[in-house]
Amino acid sequence: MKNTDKRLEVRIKDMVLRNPVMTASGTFGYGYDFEDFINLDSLGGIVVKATTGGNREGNPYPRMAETNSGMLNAVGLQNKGVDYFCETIYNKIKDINTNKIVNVSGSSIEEYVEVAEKLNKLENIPGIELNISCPNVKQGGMAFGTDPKMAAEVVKAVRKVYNKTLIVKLSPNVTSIVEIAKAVEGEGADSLSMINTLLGMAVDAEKRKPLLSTITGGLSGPAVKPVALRCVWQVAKQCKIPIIGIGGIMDATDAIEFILVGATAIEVGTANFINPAITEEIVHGISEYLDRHNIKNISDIRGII
Amino acid sequence: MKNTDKRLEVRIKDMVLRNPVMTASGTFGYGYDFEDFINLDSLGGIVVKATTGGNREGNPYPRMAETNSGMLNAVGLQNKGVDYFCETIYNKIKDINTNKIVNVSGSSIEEYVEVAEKLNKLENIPGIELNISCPNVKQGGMAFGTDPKMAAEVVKAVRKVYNKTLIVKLSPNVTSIVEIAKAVEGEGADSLSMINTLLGMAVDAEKRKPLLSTITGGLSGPAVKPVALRCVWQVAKQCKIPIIGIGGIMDATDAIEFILVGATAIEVGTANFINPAITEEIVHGISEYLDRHNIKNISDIRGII
Amino acid sequence: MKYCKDFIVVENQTITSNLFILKLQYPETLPEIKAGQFVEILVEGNKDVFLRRPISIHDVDYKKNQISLLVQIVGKGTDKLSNIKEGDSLNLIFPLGNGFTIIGKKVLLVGGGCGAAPLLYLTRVLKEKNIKSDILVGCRDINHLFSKKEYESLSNLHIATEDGSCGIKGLVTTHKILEEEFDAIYCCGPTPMMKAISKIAKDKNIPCYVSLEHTMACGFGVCLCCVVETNKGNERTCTTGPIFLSSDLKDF
Amino acid sequence: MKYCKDFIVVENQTITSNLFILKLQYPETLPEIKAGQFVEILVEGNKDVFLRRPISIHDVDYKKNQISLLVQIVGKGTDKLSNIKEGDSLNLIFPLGNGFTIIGKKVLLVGGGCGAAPLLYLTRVLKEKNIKSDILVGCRDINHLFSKKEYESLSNLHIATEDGSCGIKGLVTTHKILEEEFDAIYCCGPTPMMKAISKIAKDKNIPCYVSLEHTMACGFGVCLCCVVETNKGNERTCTTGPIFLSSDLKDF
Ligand SMILES: Cc1cc2nc3c(=O)[nH]c(=O)nc-3n(C[C@H](O)[C@H](O)[C@H](O)COP(=O)(O)OP(=O)(O)OC[C@H]3O[C@@H](n4cnc5c(N)ncnc54)[C@H](O)[C@@H]3O)c2cc1C
Ligand SMILES: Cc1cc2nc3c(=O)[nH]c(=O)nc-3n(C[C@H](O)[C@H](O)[C@H](O)COP(=O)(O)OP(=O)(O)OC[C@H]3O[C@@H](n4cnc5c(N)ncnc54)[C@H](O)[C@@H]3O)c2cc1C
Ligand SMILES: Cc1cc2nc3c(=O)[nH]c(=O)nc-3n(C[C@H](O)[C@H](O)[C@H](O)COP(=O)(O)O)c2cc1C
Ligand SMILES: Cc1cc2nc3c(=O)[nH]c(=O)nc-3n(C[C@H](O)[C@H](O)[C@H](O)COP(=O)(O)O)c2cc1C
Ligand code: FES
Ligand code: FES
Repeated sequence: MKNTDKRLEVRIKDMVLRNPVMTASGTFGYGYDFEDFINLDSLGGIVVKATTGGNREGNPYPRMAETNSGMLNAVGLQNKGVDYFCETIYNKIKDINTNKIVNVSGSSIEEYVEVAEKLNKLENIPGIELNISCPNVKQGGMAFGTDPKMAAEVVKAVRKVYNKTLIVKLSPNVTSIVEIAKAVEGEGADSLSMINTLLGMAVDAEKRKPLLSTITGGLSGPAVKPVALRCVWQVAKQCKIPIIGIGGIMDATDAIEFILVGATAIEVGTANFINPAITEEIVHGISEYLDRHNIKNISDIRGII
Repeated sequence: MKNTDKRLEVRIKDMVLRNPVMTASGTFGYGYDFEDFINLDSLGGIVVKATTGGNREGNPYPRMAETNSGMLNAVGLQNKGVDYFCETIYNKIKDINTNKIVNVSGSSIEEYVEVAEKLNKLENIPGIELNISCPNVKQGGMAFGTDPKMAAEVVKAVRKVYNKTLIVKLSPNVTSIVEIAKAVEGEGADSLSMINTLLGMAVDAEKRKPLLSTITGGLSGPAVKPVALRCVWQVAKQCKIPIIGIGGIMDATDAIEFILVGATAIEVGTANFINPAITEEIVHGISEYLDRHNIKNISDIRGII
Repeated sequence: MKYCKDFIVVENQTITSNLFILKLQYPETLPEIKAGQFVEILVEGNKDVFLRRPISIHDVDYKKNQISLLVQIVGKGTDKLSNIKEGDSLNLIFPLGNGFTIIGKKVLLVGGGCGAAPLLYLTRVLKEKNIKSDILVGCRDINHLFSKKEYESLSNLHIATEDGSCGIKGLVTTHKILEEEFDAIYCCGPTPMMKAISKIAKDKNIPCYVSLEHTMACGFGVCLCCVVETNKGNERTCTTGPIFLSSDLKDF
Repeated sequence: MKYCKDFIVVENQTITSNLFILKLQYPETLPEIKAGQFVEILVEGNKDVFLRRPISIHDVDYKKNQISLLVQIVGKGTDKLSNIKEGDSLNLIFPLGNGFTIIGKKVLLVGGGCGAAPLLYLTRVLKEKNIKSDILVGCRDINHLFSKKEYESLSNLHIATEDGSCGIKGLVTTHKILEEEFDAIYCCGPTPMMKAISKIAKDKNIPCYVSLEHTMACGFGVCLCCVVETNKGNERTCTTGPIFLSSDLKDF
């Protein structure tokens, strides 16, 4: 069932989302893997897997560990590179009737620019999400996302070659996320998404070994929701561009919480593994919430906390 | 039953702990509240509530919110001040047969120094834990704990007046905990304890209000354990002084995990609320682990990951 | 002395769709329990419930070593609890809090909704001490009235229902019994009701004891999360309270 | 097509203290399921279990629209699952993975411990396709042997037990049946066993299919957590596998 609740429509720069519910990169494949479970055109948008300049094999197995109310991952940006994306994957997803956003990663400014430039040419990709916050690769984006100057530089460079909607995804592993957010906003980002995973670690006490091949990895799931809400709230108070809230969203109530603290849209990540139909259920749950509280438009509750 | 397992004995500078199990500040009152549930002399040490220069009323109610596998608190260092501690509380706890450590907080270097100096005179207080990481007070310690220079300054000043065991408690809300740890070690701290709470937030979606009077608060409990393990592991690889691991420890297995990544001792916090006898159970659980794995001394597994 | 022990569920009695009474068996001899004290329950089997849940002691049977709890379903913890079965065990920390101060010769008890929970045991204690009590209970309708027989045998029961299906129609604050003379009032229920009743007590110049339900992390005094502003500064609801003299509270 | 639906527990049969078989009723018509495919189970009621748990499909009964799962208790999730009762419902994502490639005229199946789970349904499929099969099962002792009757009716059963309480005494790798000629080997069990068997297959120059139990977060291809190194690079165990031709795997 297609959701046609006009109250849910939101905008991120030039991108119109039929509702605020998007999917988080790395947790939704390229979207079509979910066609058995939901109607993709019921969503506001999908953010596909991280895409880098060239092919990446990612980190060795094991790449995940379950934790309390969450999980750690150490995938490490495995993907076949931007050319493969443009030539092969793009054709498979270009007709999905929702906003298709590509998560862009790299180890150098040049790599980010190269990928962004190539994606800029794809008609049916209305925006990219610049991942400057991946904790899972040695020369990965996190260095860019934890230093305001480097963050500003990479955004500035990409902004020059990318003229559609540019979302920048921030790391929570910083002393002041507001500082990074302002730096990025200052260089022309259209939107900020947050949070990427928290840097964490898990240990097998019986085997006396780390559970991830990379020892540390990225924590996601409900465990991180309080941190994510705090980040969105802090940044929403200080920045003007729309924010996409991410982190531990498991149901419509969680999504509403992010909107209340200032998010324009939200992305659902780890929850997709537990209930692959959750995104569509969240869309309906938000409509029900608006009904119950007699709210005319989702924007009426945005940032009221 | 008093635990007399000699394999568990550890040292933090001049302080001998009969086992690595301590209690985390703010979660164990002044210790005697737990006498109905456990034998305090079965513990390695207890860290009592934050003590400041003068009386503090703390933050307004509500001060806590439950989250997934954790909780947020915004107590805000409520206490009657160091003089009241020295005159009244000290007499009540001085004969408890374990290491009694006082958690010291302040809003200025002068306040930290004043409190430390007064505590230095108390014979039965073998050490203090300098809380430069409390996220719950406006002019609270967190500013000291998130800037290496300020952290170094406060430790330097306190070190001058305090000649017993000086533990410094670090905040995870930083870009690089290792940087802060090194700065603090450089100024003569005897030990580092970590982590204090993660800065988080919770929202009541139905009432459309934050759940804490202070909006943001400190996240604790199993949700933060992966972050805490990562912090201890990172710092243990870079610093020489003993580390006390804190964050989401709910059972002996969790405690062992912290020891495996490099902690000499551990502190149990939020778990005390759920099972007030948990600390003593953890002591026995560690003994059992050593039995099961045929380990001669707890130090044999310290930091092997 | 506080205990952290398992009780066995003897009965789970449904009162209404969102109200139930648990009767719990203690395997040893019950320690002395004061009316107004509470327990902290470990709720298992729901992954979203992390902390214990504070619930007042509704009644005590020293002969059988049983206590009973009256619980209203308001969220995930109480919902999970409502499914507990006879024979299941339940871990409690108890008895917690200060309990009511027993004074006077003729007192009034006022309870609203499930907030009235601690009053049943209070009537029992008062009766044992030969203190004459009246109890005024307010609730939505006759279906939400509980422990009626017990109240009647221990006290003089007066009722106010929102729809008039039992007793007077309207709020407890409009009940005539409030016009009589008493040495003290004991009041449990929604905050607005407790405030209204304590105002009446103030006007009569008699002490009014109220029971606060602040959110708690520990329940036994160590976390400082449950504070209430009193004339002496922030006090812990779980140890200094949950029963307070309303005149000691800043907001009352 | 994959489904995310509730099944009803028809039976929870205890095999040993740490092994049980769940028979599950699907309320609709079962889709086609390949031998070697698995399900992702939502385990409820344990706060420490966050992700689903992958379990192979042990057997399928299309007539009754039932599937069965053979589960070994190794931790909190499988332990919780072992307490599930008749009539309870269980949410599954299914069917997942590639399943075994069916080839040849005479094949050998080798299963070790509870790893043998997917082989029962495979013997059924092979029988339907008139492919002659031998099945060699290794386990600790006679008590850990399961579904013996079913195996016997569908295949030629050979047994190796560690204590010799049934079949030969010793590891499956020492069993004589391995000396016979086969067109393919299908092997499920502990990794060292699968490696040993695939080496034997390599020497015989026949294909050997193995089933990998890598830890999974999603189970349907979207998280990339379950990868295995193959000759073509990292591949997802949950979609490209869990069944792999051993010669395609780097570590085999
Ligand atoms: C000293 C004390 C005695 C109590 N005695 C009783 C009793 O005898 N019977 C009874 O039914 N309840 C009693 N309560 C209230 C009871 O503790 C809460 O209703 C319960 O903890 C809610 O848990 P939950 O998981 O069902 O709700 P949650 O899912 O945690 O929350 C659901 C909703 O209830 C609200 N809520 C949660 N805790 C409280 C609270 N402490 N007070 C008010 N609202 C709350 C939340 O804000 C939320 O809106 C008492 C509370 C205290 C502090
Ligand atoms: C495709 C596939 C099919 C499977 N089929 C079956 C089956 O038919 N029957 C069956 O009993 N089990 C099967 N397993 C293994 C099963 O998924 C795990 O045993 C289960 O997830 C453990 O959950 P737990 O919560 O009980 O253990 P946990 O408490 O999570 O862990 C306990 C211990 O088990 C180990 N463990 C956890 N997951 C796995 C895993 N996937 N593989 C190996 N060790 C693990 C952990 O490292 C830990 O030491 C299969 C796994 C996969 C990937
Ligand atoms: C398995 C996995 C893979 C991920 N891969 C990426 C990625 O490639 N790029 C990215 O920006 N974020 C990635 N993330 C982070 C998520 O997009 C999201 O920011 C994070 O998981 C928090 O949201 P959640 O709690 O809803 O999962 C990944 C997360 C998981 C769990
Ligand atoms: C209610 C509460 C009060 C706390 N008060 C203090 C405090 O006064 N000083 C301090 O250094 N840490 C304080 N903490 C932090 C804990 O000592 C500990 O560092 C943190 O809770 C993580 O450990 P845990 O997950 O085991 O609770 C407090 C934590 C809680 C939950
Ligand atoms: S609830 Fe912890 S002090 Fe009252
Ligand atoms: S488990 Fe997620 S891709 Fe295989």
